[in-house]
Amino acid sequence: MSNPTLVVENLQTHFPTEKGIVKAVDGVSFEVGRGEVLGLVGESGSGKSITGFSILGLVDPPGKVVGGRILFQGRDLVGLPPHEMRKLRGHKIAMIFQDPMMTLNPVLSIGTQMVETVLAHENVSVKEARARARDTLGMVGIPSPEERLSAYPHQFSGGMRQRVAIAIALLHRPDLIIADEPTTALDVTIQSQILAQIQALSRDLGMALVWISHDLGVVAGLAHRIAVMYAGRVVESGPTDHVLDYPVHPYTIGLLQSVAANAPRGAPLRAIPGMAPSPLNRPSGCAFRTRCSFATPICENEPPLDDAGSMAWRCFHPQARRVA
Amino acid sequence: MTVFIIRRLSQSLLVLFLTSIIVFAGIYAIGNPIDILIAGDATPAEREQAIRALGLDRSLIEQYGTFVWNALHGDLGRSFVFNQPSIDLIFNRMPATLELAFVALALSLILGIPLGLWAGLKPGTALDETVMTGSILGFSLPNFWQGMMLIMIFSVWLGWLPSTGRGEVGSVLGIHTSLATWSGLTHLILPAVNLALFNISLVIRLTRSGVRETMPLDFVKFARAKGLSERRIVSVHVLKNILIPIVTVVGVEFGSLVAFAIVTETIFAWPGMGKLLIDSIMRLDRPVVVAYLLVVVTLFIVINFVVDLLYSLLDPRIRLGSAS
Amino acid sequence: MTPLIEAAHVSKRFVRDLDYAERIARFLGADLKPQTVHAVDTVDLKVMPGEVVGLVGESGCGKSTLGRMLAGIMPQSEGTILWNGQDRRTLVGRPAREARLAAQMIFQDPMSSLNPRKRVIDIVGEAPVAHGIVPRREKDAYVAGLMERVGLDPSYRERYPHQFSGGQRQRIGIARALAVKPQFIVCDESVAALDVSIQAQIINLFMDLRRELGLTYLFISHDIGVVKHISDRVAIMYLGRIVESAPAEAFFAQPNHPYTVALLNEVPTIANRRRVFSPIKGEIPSPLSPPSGCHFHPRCPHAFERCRREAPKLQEIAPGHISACHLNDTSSTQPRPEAVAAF
Amino acid sequence: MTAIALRKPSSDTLVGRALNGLLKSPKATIAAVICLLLLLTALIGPWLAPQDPYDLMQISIMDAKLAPGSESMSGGTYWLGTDGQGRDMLSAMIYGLRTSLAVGLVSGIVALGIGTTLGLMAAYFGGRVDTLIMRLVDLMLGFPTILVALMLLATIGQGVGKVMFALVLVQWALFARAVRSAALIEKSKEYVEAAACLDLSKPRILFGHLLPNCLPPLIVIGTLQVANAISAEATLSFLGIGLPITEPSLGLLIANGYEVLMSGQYWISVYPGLLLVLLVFSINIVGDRLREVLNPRLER
Repeated sequence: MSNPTLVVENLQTHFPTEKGIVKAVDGVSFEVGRGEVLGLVGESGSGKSITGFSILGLVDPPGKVVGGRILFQGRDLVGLPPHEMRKLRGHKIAMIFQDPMMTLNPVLSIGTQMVETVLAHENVSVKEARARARDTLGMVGIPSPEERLSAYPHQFSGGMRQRVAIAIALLHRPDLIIADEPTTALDVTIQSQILAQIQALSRDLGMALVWISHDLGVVAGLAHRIAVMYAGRVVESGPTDHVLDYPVHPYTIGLLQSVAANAPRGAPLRAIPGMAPSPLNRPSGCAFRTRCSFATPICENEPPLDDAGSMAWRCFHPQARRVA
Repeated sequence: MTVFIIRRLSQSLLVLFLTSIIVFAGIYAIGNPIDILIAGDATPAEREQAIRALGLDRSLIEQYGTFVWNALHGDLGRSFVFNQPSIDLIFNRMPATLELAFVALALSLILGIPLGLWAGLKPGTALDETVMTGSILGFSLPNFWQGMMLIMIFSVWLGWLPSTGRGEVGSVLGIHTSLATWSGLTHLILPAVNLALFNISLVIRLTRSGVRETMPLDFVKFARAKGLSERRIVSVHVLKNILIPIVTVVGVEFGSLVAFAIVTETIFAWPGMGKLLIDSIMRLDRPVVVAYLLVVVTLFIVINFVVDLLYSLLDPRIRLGSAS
Repeated sequence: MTPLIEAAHVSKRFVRDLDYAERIARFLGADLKPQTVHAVDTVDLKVMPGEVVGLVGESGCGKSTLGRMLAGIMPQSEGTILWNGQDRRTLVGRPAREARLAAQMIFQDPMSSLNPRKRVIDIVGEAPVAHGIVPRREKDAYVAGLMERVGLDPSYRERYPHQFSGGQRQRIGIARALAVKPQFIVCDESVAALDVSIQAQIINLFMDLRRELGLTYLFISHDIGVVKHISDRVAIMYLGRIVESAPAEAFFAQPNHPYTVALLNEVPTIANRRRVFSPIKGEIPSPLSPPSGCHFHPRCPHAFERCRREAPKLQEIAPGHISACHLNDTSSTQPRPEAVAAF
Repeated sequence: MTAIALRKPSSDTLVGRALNGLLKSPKATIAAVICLLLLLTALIGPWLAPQDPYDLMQISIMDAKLAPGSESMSGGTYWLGTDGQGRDMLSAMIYGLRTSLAVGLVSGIVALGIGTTLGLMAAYFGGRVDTLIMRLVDLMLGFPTILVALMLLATIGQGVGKVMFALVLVQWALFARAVRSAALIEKSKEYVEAAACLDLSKPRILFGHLLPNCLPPLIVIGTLQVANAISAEATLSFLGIGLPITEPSLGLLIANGYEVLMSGQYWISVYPGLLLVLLVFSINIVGDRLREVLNPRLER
């Protein structure tokens, strides 16, 4: 990619706790370009959400970005002063959260919550801001947007609230959107509506989209490229078809084999044995080696980043096999 | 909303009804009402006459009816000591008590909310620790002893402020208040501070725990992701949410202030209805006690009702009815 | 063959009457009515011995309520639940208790389904001892045996639930259900809260237990991939009603009901890359005021006049394949929904 | 798994969790030690006090209103001075502490017992029983406790038993409300459904499963209410409608010094007051810490 919107290089976000340092994100690298959708995939505790919050500088204390670079349109966001960061948030970089029931303030009207977002970044009249809010609500498929501006969140269904959150994210036509599992809490038919909306919007508006999810199916349908995270690292990344059809990293292979829909009906699933290591006490070297059937003593060393064409991985024993 | 008002209104009436029964039972059913309603030095003939006059020879239900009927007409008996209608006595003393309670309430909000916000936004710091320990001390100090110490320090030792009584009362916008004169003000300071201290602590704790519960919520993070300033997030998003519980508790606590004014008024010889109550209890002037009880209960019910209305106005989920 | 358990015309209504204040408000002219939710609306469902029935639906469709009634946690408002052909309510004494214990449930939330104040040994061992299935002095060995069977280290039996991971907690829940020797197990979204790699382990455990103990399952899930993998037969619910039921092969090969078709089309799968999502329109209606006639008609691309008026009945369209759609009565003039490629 | 191994075994039980939490905070540890010391002092008070302040043989009116450190007629030292009757303040305070603590603890524990039973009943039976109990609770909590106790005592008169009765009456509702709301939350959890599915008996579910999970808020409120009760009793006694003059608590001692406070004999009020504050403050600090550790969501 010649001029990617976002480049994340060896990002490290750590949480000092009483019991030791939790390395929630420990060496994450990826990039996204204009109009591109990157699927950031991982299981719970893999650090995918913390990665998203790190980009916006919204990691909860005591968590802190301790290493790496986050280049947004060529500018490093790590160490940017808070007021500079605030100017970017909601303006050039927007975020959509997981639980639509929790993301809107219950005691403020939708209009207030949208208008304040416009006014936070642009010096326009309240009237103009309201008009923009109304138009954006209409854009995400909310019927009679003018009336809905004076409604409160509890008057909306979960799917509608997520549309409102998306509309708020789109108010300033950002160049980058970070979406943190925005359809996980929704039903299948509603999820499908939101996905269709997002797909059309990202195509029409040409923004870069980082879609964080644990659901390989959602990412398969949406993303151009996929980055797979395990224990705070991206272990494999590449074009969607490559990662899903010819995965290289044993973890990706195991993950794909665990998906019930992928396996022959009724046959035992080829589950990954054991469970993800505690972030306080990860194995040295490759964190996956304790669950990996290909592991050898060399895996106790730090696996280097290898690549072939558009694929990249961190593994001493890259496989080449068709899964799906 | 209508349902809400009807429910609260009927509950209030129920409480009033129950209280009237309890008061009635207290004076008419337990013990000999003649001792309560007729001065001790009456002759047997006078007693006979009084029994008939008061209808004490009739059935309990009839007597209750008479009691309620008289009460509704403002007739709650005559004070033995002052030989005037007890309700007049109460109403004469009421402004002084209400003034004290209002000033104390204002003090607790003006000091309590900022201190609570301050502590809640910096949890775990020395400042938070100090404010919180101070607030525990605040509601550990027995009100009466604390009043004595205030007198000892500021009146006896330092001689800065008068120790007892109410100063001159001036008039502002037709309201008679001590706040209008210098002498009134100096007399008001110590009792008001004494009465407020407990509630300041309460408001601090409520605000702090509200802030601590609200800050980690998704909508606050989302507000940050929109690029709002921290100032707007705290003063609009967080404050409006925690104002709802604060208003409720403070409303109820106003009743508490009126009740605790009994102690403060006794110590500072403040001529309010609380001091009147204690004097009347000591002098066995029971009609005044009865009148006090009914007036105060009515006052509480009115306050609680107003608070409920305020609460429902603040919270759109109640104002507009819940969606789910 | 007698079904192991059968729901016959079973309904569950949740009624919320107006309280006194609301009645006064209505008297004053407010528009208030008692609210009735038909969580489950006249459902018939048979589960044969040894069968795994998958029950699929979106939130609020009543699938959990139906599962709870079959597990005996919740009484039905109407209809009968037959255990081995006998009305469960007519059973008394020992057979009644045996029937109650024979139907167990595995819950969704691996945290809240275990009592946080009890150790594993008591969580698993309390019921079998209380019911005299094992003597108290054999409790320890009995629990150890169950823990091994579900893949837990028996030396952890003195631990509390919070000391285990989500997957392990779900295994404890399974051991607790197995402890009273059930024949029928309701799994209510039992793997929904788990990560994919852990999900696979638990699904394998369910299938192993079925083979070894001859268990019968009602597998409730919103995850069609999981249901497809594990079920012999699939039933699909929409707003309190079963709209289609068929043997798994037929269900996924020739879905009949437009809702089933829409659902299967829209489930994101790994096989479907960079697809264009073409969702069905509309929200899931509130079960408080379901649409008239066929509940699905406002969202159905093929709806016609009759769908608004009349609720379609379930009818057999192929052996063992039933569906409730008026399209099945009309000739080929109506467009047929298209079957999907993904499943 | 490793995170699990790090836990101390004692933190599994409620008491262990509470103790661990207390010991982690130096402030709370000191407060807890003070509470224990004061309790011990109260228990062995009669052996500890220099004189029995209510044995008329041991006191002399000649010793009245002596300043702290004065020598008595009989040669001893009044470290904290004497009151208007010539009683040794230190001894009077030790006896007062006994009364205050006894009233606070007994009324708190009785209220806890009654409140818990009624609260559990309300949550468990629901319907009419619930409505009736909760209406009563609302009625009780709708009025400031001090007012209710004041009115009650003004009607029935003074006495240790009567004060305890009044304090129980104003406190039980708090416990009932807390237990009920905790039990309702617990009741909706799946482990209760699981217990029902396993056909366990209702008493077993109620007392074996529900009640243990409702304990944390009870422990916290219980602690704070003991402090509250001690404070309330002192206030009532100060107002002259609490304990009779023959069984003086700390509140009554303070009241005795009220008239002479202006004339400079501060010690008669100040020392018992300080002791009272120390007692109530320490209990509140412990209670506050327990709330943080056991973390039930409570107001204040």
